[in-house]
Amino acid sequence: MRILVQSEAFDMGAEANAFAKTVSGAGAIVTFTGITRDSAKGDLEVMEIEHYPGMTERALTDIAIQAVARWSLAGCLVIHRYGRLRPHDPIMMVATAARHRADAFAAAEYLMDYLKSRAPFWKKEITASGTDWVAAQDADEDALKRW
Amino acid sequence: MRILVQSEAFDMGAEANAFAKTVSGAGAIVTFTGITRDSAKGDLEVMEIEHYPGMTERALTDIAIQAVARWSLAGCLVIHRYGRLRPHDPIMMVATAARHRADAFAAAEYLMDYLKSRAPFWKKEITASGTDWVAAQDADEDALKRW
Amino acid sequence: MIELLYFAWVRERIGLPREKLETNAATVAELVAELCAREERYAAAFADLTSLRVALDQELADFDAPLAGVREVAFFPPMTGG
Amino acid sequence: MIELLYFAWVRERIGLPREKLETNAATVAELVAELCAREERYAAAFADLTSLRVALDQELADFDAPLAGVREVAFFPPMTGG
Repeated sequence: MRILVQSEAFDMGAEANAFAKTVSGAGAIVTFTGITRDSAKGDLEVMEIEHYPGMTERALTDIAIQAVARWSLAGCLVIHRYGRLRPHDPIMMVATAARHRADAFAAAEYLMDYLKSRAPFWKKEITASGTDWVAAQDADEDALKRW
Repeated sequence: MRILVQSEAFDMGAEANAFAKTVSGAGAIVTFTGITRDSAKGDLEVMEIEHYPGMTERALTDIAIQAVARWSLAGCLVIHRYGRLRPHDPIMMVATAARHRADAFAAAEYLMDYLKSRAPFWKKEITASGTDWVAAQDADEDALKRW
Repeated sequence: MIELLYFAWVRERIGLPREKLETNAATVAELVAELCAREERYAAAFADLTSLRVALDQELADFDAPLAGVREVAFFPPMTGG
Repeated sequence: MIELLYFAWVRERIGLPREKLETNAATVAELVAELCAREERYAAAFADLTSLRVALDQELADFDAPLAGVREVAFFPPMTGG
């Protein structure tokens, strides 16, 4: 289990390959990468991600522990950036490894659903016309009910 | 949409990064990579993958077209190897990109479920004690019913 | 004249990967019966049709599908990709 | 003495990221009431508790949770990670 909270950029492919090297006996590796999307108007200058140092690491670790307890995982990785991101910058990724694909997929979706609504990150869109805190989606909160 | 059927090894991370460069407007990228597992006894020498040239490409393309029609995808990649693989070699990968994570996850799982049971590949395990065709799993056929 | 293709253990039991055949069989099932009558190795390969799949011109089909116009018939076990 | 932390628009409305406070509040709700009585900017930040979340010593909690033994209280909007 590896949890990284960092302002630095990361290389999705390099992280995926490094993760694959650490998991033995796995037949299935799933990765999810979240990318900074432009605003609807196409004028996003910066996506600023604020977080709660200390609690962030604890929350992500707790979520990963739950995933490992619930599915048979050979490994689990979470990377989440904070700070100022540009459109198309990777924001975060999770990776899971398991013997079979169902466990790897389910654990990756679980990690994402909980990370969305239970890890202390907040996004602010900075565009030419002003700044806006991204509102939480009801759909994201609802997604937790399936677990 | 990119479909590759090849005997050559591929680099999961490099393919994931190359795929990410081709998808614009995507907020979510999901990859699945299938890895050659060792036999239960730990004596797998070679996993031989036979396929049906021509039909393989058609079947994978049809499955990808279905996925693109069903979910809002910014991109879709399928790579599947054939020939002689060693334990821990990547066998195949799929990658999907979408605005939102639910579409990217669902499409990746759909691609995997159909690819497992509808693309003409057959696996043979070659161990010190002999050779064995890998049997199809009822669970894999059942997995199609959810779509 | 149609082309027959065999994969995986079907290929191994029949002993060859492909062959050409002149046939009057109207359906896949009739073609299978014709092959089984020909030689024991075909009968062995087609002993249990529930464990076999068939593709006509590279599309999965049923055993009662008609062969009219078909150029390529492939027999194989359930697929195990991924 | 407890430490109060504010994040995102809660931080912006209150105008500072953290402060220390001597309080006799028994619950989070009592603490919020005490802050709101203090200055208008707190009342503005805490106007709608349904749009706020609270963490006690870095664990999510409810607004009726007791403060006994708690050293760090954080207020913030619903999280938007991922």
